[in-house]
Amino acid sequence: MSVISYREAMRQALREALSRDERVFLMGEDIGKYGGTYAVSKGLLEEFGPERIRDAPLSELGFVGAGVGAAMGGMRPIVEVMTVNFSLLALDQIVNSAALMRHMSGGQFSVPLVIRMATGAGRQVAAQHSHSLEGWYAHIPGIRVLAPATVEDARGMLWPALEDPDPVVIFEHVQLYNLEGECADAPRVDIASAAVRRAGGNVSLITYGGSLPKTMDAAGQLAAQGIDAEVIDLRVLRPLDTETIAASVRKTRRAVVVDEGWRTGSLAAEVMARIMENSFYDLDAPVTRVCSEEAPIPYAKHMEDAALPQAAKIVAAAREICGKS
Amino acid sequence: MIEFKLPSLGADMDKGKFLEWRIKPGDQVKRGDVVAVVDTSKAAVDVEIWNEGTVYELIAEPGVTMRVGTVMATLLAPGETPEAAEAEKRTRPAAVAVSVQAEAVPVTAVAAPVVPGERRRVSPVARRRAAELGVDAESVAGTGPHGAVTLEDVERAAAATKAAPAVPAAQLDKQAEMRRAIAAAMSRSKREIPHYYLSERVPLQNATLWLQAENARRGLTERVLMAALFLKSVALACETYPDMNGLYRDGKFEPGASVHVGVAISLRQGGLIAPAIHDVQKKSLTQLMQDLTDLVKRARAGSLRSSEMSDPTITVTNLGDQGVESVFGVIYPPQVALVGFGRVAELACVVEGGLRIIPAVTASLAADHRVSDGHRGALFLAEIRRLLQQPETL
Amino acid sequence: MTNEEIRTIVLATLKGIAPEIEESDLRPDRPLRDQVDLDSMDWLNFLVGLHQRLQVEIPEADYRKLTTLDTVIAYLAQKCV
Amino acid sequence: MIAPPPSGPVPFPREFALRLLADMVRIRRLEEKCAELYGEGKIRGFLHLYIGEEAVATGAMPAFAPEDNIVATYREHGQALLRGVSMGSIMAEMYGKQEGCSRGRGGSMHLFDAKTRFFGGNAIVGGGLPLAVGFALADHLRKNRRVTACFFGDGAVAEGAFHESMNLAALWKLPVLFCCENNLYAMGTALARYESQTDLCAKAAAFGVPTLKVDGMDVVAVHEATVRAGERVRSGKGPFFIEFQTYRFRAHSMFDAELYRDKREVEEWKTRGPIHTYSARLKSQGMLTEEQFLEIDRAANQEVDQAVAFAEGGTWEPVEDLLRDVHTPAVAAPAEGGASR
Repeated sequence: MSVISYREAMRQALREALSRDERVFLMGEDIGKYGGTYAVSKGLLEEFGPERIRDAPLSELGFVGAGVGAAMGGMRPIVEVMTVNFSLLALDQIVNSAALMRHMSGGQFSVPLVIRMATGAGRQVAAQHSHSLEGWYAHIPGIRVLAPATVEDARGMLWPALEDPDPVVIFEHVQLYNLEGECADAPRVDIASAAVRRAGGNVSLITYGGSLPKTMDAAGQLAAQGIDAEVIDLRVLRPLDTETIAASVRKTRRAVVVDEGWRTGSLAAEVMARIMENSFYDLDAPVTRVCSEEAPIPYAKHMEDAALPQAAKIVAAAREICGKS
Repeated sequence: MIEFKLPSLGADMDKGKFLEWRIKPGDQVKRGDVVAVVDTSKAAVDVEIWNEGTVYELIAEPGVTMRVGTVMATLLAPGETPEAAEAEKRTRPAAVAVSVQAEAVPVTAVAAPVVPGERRRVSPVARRRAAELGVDAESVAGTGPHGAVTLEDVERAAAATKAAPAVPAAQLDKQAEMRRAIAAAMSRSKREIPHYYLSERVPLQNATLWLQAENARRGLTERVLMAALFLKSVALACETYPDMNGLYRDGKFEPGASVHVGVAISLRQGGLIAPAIHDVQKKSLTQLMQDLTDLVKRARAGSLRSSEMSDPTITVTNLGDQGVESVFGVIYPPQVALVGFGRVAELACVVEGGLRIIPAVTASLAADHRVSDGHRGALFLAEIRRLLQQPETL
Repeated sequence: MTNEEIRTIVLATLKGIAPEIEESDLRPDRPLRDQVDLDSMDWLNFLVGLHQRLQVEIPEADYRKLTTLDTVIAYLAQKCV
Repeated sequence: MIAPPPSGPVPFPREFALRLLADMVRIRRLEEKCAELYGEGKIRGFLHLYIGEEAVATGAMPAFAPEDNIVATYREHGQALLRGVSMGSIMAEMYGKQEGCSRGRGGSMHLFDAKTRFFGGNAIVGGGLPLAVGFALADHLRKNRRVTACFFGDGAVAEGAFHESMNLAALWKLPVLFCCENNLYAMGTALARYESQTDLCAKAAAFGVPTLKVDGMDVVAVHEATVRAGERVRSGKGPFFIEFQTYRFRAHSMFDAELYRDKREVEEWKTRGPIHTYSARLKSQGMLTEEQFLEIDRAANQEVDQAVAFAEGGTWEPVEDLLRDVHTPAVAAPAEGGASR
């Protein structure tokens, strides 16, 4: 047990995977000599060599497709797409090759591929580098989508993702890399269920990834105002853990979904639909959500903050749903 | 003879406009030859033929739009003579349009039992409305899915405490319409059918004892009513006396191929209908009970199938339930008989020379004198009486 | 199961058979079949409804005990204790 | 403008030479039957026929070993058949029956077969190129002496995937044999109207990859070139690019009025048809008699009829299997789809 950063946790996970299985190799832009845009893979090139830590040209479609082919060819590739923003170039290979392959081939080929990508905003890198599109990937049957929001999940999720015979996409929010936290040396975590990060009885705050710290902060403020909020960390965006969501709403009868994606057609919308389908008779108030404003993320700090979900917005939504606005 | 049909030329094509022929009667064609030009949504396309043969008859007219699969021309197979082709054409059955009719699965709302102790299901809107009207939502009877309390339930409960509920207008004229239909049938029956009436007292000692023993062995949901025994006895008697079971139409009697018994069911808001249970003579008492229960439920819910309404071959009325001793009904045209059963009651009967108090029922027959006469009617009733003495054989 | 809960279920079951009746105009001490038009088929369906909702068995021999609303409720209360 | 058909001695043993002819006839009869069945509505959706290009698949496929990887496109019936996928399972696939080589789920454009390492048709133009690079990368890392053959049309050359894949393969010296079937048209657009540089070998050479231009209508030339290039790739010297110049005698797919090329050009290319020119050459060399050709044709038609019977007798996949194979059973996700309680 020791206190490490989210970044360090992911690096340990990569080193563990590369050491345990010689089929594993890492491929991506600037992951070798440069050590990774977010310094996650620093030191791995020196330790494992250029054959297994492969700096790729700026050809996302090319090397993600190569990752799919190598996985079908017997390897266990980890492909790092620098950020979700550049993954748009590789969507065809992720959807039409990786996700479809098994079903379309009548069950003949699995694609044991892990794709990691940074996501989210908050570093004033403006509209083209600040997307939060986890909801797109969570829409596609054939892939599993993970959003580690704690240091322990960052350390523990990679290995079971590699063991999964089907493609797994892991989203790492840029604001989490500097997060510090307690973490066991080799924690065993599952990649199927959501987690209750704070128990409560008055309202369920349901969120994932980079929005978890803001939501926990909001829950703290609400406690001081006499509202006992329960915080659910989805952890797995596909398939959604509907049982944990339903159990929480059955208890609290109110739900606020916090999602950094844009409101229309967002993952929050899917979570709300599942609550309506499974827990309609448990509801004492309409389910609400806190999402990004429907505009490209602006560069200026005050504008970016206004666009993104914030603790204050979460507190306000919770108070209103509890009839205390 | 070979039929050349308009082929499908693309994923989104179901029609095409025929432009011109590239062949004429008498031409020899082989696989892959272009025989016609068809206009599609994109452009005119050369159409190939995949058979060998001699062009016989060109049917399609240039400029006509037709569906994929339409016969455009006929060819003689290699070595086939025109005469053989003509002969075959006559014997070829008309293309039977095979339409697969999806069996409509009746969706019946299953009211799941309200598990005692589980929080009552009250829809949010009902909960809000209950608060406004000062009604305790938890105690309102729910008609929503899984017994949930709906807005309507709450408002009905609230209204019930004030004025008596008015019968919705729509229901009023439905009743009037049914009344008119019954009146028309009854008056036609009286006009056209020369009724004769007979009645017979039927001891039910054996039937009652057998029923009690049988029901003691069965759970509530499989319990058998006396009505089922009546239905089966009438059906079996019809097999022996087929002139009671059938339809009289266009001046002649058509005996029923099977015994479809119309069961007279009274509707709660007034009115009476007699839908059929089919092939009663072949069904067990258990099956008859299930059919009867289902028929009554659907009759009262107004969701009967048209086939059930239109084809009973004889009708049985069981007004005894309402405490009448004997029933002399009116035959439902075009049927030719109606059997009525009165109240099952303790009657004094002479049995083997001794006076005994036993359960019995009066069975009556109204029959069509154009088809049968009193003598046949009496034998028919006697057969019903005999059958009801051996309940175990029904 | 309190009497109140049984009473609600009995009335709901009865309403399922004869939707037009209102609980307020039912005299609990007078025979049900005099106040509500129930033929033998309706009566059987009423008992089957109670059987399904309360998981109780009602032998034919007990029919005599089930005449008024009060006797029906009393019979059921003692059956599903 | 079209070169005269090849003549002169056929440099192969007689049995192998006749097998090449038989394979071309098998493909031709299969594709003709597909056109017929499409007209009858038995085959639906999109259907791209190989008639005219038979020499490329027939000459190339025997050059690959069982352990090699094959990645193809949506015009892949010929490659699949000669790779060893049974004609019956191909036909059943086009009928959408579960006896098809992809359980009836893929249809004409998505033929897959794990046993023969046939990694599919692919309906995305250029979609297969990065996959092929990936297979070669895996073999490179596992030190397998294998070739990954990647078939694609001239149209794919305009896709980003082509440039990124050629660069990755050349940069990492990966064992990919890029087989470009240049049939002069990308769907309805002639090569010169969508490529600034129409010499595809010159384009490939820009990545430092050795190239070869081959007459795609001459099965002998195709085979010799593919064998030579395949050995070079298998030896680890990196990727190779062959441009097979060929021509399709029918529309791009089953619904294309061919307004983009005139009939005379098609007729001209038909004089270079791969089957009749090769059978004439075999006859002139005394390696084939007319009776033997008729026997080959009869056998091909019989194989097609049996395949159709197999497909007709096939069964529909039960609807309950809809969600099967979305994931691999070992780690089946909890029940997905719909409102899962």
